[in-house]
Amino acid sequence: MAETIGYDEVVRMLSAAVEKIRGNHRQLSKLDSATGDGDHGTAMSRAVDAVQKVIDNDPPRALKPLLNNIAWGVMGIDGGSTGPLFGSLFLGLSDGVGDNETLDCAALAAMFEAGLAKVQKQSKAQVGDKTMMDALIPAVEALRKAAEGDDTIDEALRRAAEAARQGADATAAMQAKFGRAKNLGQRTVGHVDPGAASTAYLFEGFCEGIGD
Amino acid sequence: MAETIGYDEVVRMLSAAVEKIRGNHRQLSKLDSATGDGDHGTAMSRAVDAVQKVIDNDPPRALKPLLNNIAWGVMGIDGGSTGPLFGSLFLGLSDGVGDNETLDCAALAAMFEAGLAKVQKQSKAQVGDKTMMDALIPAVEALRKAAEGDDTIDEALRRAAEAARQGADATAAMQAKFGRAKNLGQRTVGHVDPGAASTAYLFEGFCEGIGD
Amino acid sequence: MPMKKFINDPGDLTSELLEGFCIAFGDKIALESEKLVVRAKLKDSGKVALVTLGGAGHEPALSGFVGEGALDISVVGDIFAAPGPPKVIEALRMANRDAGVLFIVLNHAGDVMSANMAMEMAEQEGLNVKMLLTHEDIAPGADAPIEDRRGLVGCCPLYKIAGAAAEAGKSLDEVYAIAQRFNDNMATLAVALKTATHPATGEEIFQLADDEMEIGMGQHGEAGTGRSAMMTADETARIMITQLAAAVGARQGDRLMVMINGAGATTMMEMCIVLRGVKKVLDEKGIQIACAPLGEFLTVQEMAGFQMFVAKMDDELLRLWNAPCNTPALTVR
Amino acid sequence: MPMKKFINDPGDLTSELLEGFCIAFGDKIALESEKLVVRAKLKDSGKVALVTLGGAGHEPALSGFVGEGALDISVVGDIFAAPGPPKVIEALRMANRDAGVLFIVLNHAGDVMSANMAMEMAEQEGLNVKMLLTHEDIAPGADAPIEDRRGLVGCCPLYKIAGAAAEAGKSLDEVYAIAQRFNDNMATLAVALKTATHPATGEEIFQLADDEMEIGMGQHGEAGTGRSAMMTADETARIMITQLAAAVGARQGDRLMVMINGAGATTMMEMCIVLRGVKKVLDEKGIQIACAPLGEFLTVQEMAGFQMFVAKMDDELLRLWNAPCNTPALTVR
Ligand SMILES: Nc1ncnc2c1ncn2[C@@H]1O[C@H](COP(=O)(O)OP(=O)(O)O)[C@@H](O)[C@H]1O
Ligand SMILES: Nc1ncnc2c1ncn2[C@@H]1O[C@H](COP(=O)(O)OP(=O)(O)O)[C@@H](O)[C@H]1O
Ligand SMILES: [Mg+2]
Ligand SMILES: [Mg+2]
Ligand SMILES: [Mg+2]
Ligand SMILES: [Mg+2]
Repeated sequence: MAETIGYDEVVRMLSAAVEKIRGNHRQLSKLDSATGDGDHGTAMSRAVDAVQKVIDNDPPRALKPLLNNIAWGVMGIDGGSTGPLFGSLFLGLSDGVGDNETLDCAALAAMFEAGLAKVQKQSKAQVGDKTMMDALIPAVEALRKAAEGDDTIDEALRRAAEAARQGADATAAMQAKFGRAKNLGQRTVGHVDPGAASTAYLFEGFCEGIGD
Repeated sequence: MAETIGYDEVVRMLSAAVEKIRGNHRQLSKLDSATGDGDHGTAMSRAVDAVQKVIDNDPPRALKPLLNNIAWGVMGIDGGSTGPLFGSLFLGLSDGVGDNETLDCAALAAMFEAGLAKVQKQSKAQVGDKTMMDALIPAVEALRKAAEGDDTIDEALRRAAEAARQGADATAAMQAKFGRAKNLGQRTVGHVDPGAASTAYLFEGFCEGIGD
Repeated sequence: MPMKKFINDPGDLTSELLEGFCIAFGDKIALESEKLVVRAKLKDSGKVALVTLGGAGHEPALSGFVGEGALDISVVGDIFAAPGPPKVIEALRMANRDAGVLFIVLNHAGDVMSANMAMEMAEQEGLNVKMLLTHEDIAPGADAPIEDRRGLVGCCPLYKIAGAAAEAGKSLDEVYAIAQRFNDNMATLAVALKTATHPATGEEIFQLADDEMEIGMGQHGEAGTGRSAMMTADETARIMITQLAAAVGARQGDRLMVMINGAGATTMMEMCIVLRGVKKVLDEKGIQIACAPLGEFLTVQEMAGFQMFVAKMDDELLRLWNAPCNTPALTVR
Repeated sequence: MPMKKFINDPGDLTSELLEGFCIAFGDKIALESEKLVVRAKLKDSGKVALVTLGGAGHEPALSGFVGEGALDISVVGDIFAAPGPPKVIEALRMANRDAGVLFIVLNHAGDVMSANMAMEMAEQEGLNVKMLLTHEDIAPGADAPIEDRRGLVGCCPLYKIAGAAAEAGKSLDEVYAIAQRFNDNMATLAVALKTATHPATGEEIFQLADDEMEIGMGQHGEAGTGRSAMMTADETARIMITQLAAAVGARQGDRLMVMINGAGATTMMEMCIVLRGVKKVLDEKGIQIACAPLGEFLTVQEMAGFQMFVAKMDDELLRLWNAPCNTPALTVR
């Protein structure tokens, strides 16, 4: 349906992602208990609280500063790896959105590519390393493909969310190569990576926020 | 049978008491767990180890120094209340035996009376206060009565052991008025006092040591 | 099931722990005659000496307070068990001097009996010793008879304060008077959340249900005054500090030492959160926190809980508290 | 079932603990900008400043090492979670000076990412900061890539040694070189017996069977290299010190710092018994214990276990270790 989205739709996407994380933070901490230190749900809750706070309190009503404020809010959460990683994602989105106030599918994909690039400045993790990248990289690729295929934005986000979820689910079979989980080596096999799961929830939220 | 006993019989009495405590130290600690700090069995084990050590290593072969060495050994065990209380008992026995090397029933009773008196220098506890005194006082009284009744020593020690055990059993119905257990007040009711139980074991040991 | 403790033969607990203690703190303390922890550098013999006694298993207390500006000798018993009179009289003889010896005893049945027997001998031998009994537990009520009030963590700041007075060259009577003033104005209340395992027997030293706490617990698992459902840190702090402030008669404008002494498994995080709750209550009452030592001073193995201690302070007591000392458990620059 | 911890709202853990920390140690430290623990008396601005960052829940570390002769600023995150880059860059700006800032970071994913982002900004702003990464865990093998080796308790003595060098007026390059020499010659191995409860989530941070122990456990419950049946203190000590001595290449005649750092519920009694076991092994090898700090420096809530730390010492490092300092966690006279 929608060919372009603007400030209000982006806020709807973000708010839906906030809700998605809030509804699943216990499960995220549980996942982190299996492979890390059990706090990823708490960290993500704080991250999305920071997102919501920017949205609620005097938001700048322009995409770049909105995303930049969110990035600094998320970075400031004292959430271990979560702050820098997801903060970087939003910092990259803010870089990538440039001066656009309406986004078509290609602009949306470009924005997320910039987000991914910023995360990759912090982490060398690739698909297969059992991190959030296992969800983020395929999701961004799906957006790019959708843009090239001239999909609608709803459709693009749906494919991104599916790709993220598939990527997250696939981490169950992997052995962790990054983060705290790495120290568990072989014992991480059989557990979904919490950062990948939360990335999937974010994209599912983005998708649902637009779908309304 | 026996009208008098000498050094060898006293050593047999002591050794049998040592064995009796060794065989029951876990139960004594259990009792102390209910009303105190759970270490009375350990303390009594150390006390009787000290007794045995004096008996085994170059014993003085005279009653007064034997009992005095035992008293210092028992006092030296770092056993909380047990060292001073049971050490005092032996110190009193050593005072009470005087220069006797053979004891008739009256001398035996007098010796234990001196033992009791020394313990009473450390403690004002009376029968009914739920302490070792609930076993010790009746046991010493039984010895005195037996001496007055011209009983044999076996007979006297059997009565003393019975009196000690009855006194110990009776502590179950009492509320502690002395020692650590006092702080538990009402909650001590229903549990036998560990010090009274070990006193009963000692007298049962003395009795069996002679009975052989 | 093996005990979840790093130990060897349970019969060797005390001797092995003292050996390790000397390796760790050999610059401050040394071991004499198996069970006497003494200062590495002996105090000037013209100054009053301080001696104490007590069971092990409470580390760093009591021996952790031996050193410059605090104790001269700690007579160590066995786990949770007082040392017997022979070692105690040995320590009093060792410490004896013209300036005199202050002998500090915690009110626990075994400690007191050992101390009394040793004091009898000391008197017979003409040693110059004065004994002081701590009994600041208010669990049985602040005006319960002294025999019923246990000596808890209050001995630790008392060692420090009396030690500073001794170090300053005060006479035995003066040191005694200062220590007794502190002793008369202090109070402790303990709270327990989770039991501990006795390292010699392997048994739990008490039982507490999964949703219960107990205020008034003694430092060897002896039961306290009342069990209740778990409370928040703020609720716990309010109940305890209210009783403690009343026990020492603290009024608006008074200055308190407030010590939060961890029992073992309670984290410093929790102790800090409790102390914050205490301050809120004292602020309401206009009572000042003059100092607030916080940490593990006298533990009960890995029990979860803490002892809250208060003492009414005056200028002299505060000066002595802040004077330098150098012990394993406490160093003041 | 309520958590058996003295806390209030789990969301307020860090802010409340910092508040209490300042009440207890207000003579040594102060709180700035909510999450920065700074020295109560600021260091001479002509001297190198030391900054670190890390999660809370490990008290007394890391902030317990702020004070004279040690750290200038500790940036506190949340429980077991690194602070975000904004607070870190704020601290670096606050500490910045001509003499320079040594920024000490423990190798944990979150800490390092936060530190890297802050360092990027610091460079853009032209701040005079040098970053040093600790990574002394040998659980993955002493020659595993640095990324895999966690920063454990080694940061604590490193703060003290670098702090003494800074206090002595050495330049940033000199302080860095000394700290790096210590860093290059240190190793830690952790062992866990019992899990702890995460105070925010109420969940156990790992599971360990009733008869199991685990050597190599990380300080947030991340699993280690191997579970085994419970061992005695002596067996545990032998396995750990043998690996550690080999990791730092200690040879006959060498002098080691050996630190036994309690994780929370492990008693000082046990730590002393372990240290005694360590000394027996080192005596066999002719390696000397130059100093043996023992206590709770960096905890993991009420986990039972400890971290054993060694460092090869030389005269200068020992002099710096023994220099005066005055912090909540460590005071040297
Ligand atoms: N180097 C890394 N690269 C990419 N993702 C990482 C990296 N380190 C950690 N993560 C992600 O972070 C998640 C854990 O986040 P969280 O639990 O909040 O942080 P912490 O490990 O500091 O407790 C992991 O599941 C993983 O997806
Ligand atoms: N004041 C006292 N008078 C008489 N007996 C006492 C007194 N105090 C303690 N006891 C006895 O000591 C026993 C406890 O001994 P034990 O457990 O070895 O000492 P502690 O209480 O120091 O741990 C009690 O059961 C009681 O019989
Ligand atoms: Mg985590
Ligand atoms: Mg007992
Ligand atoms: Mg005892
Ligand atoms: Mg974390």
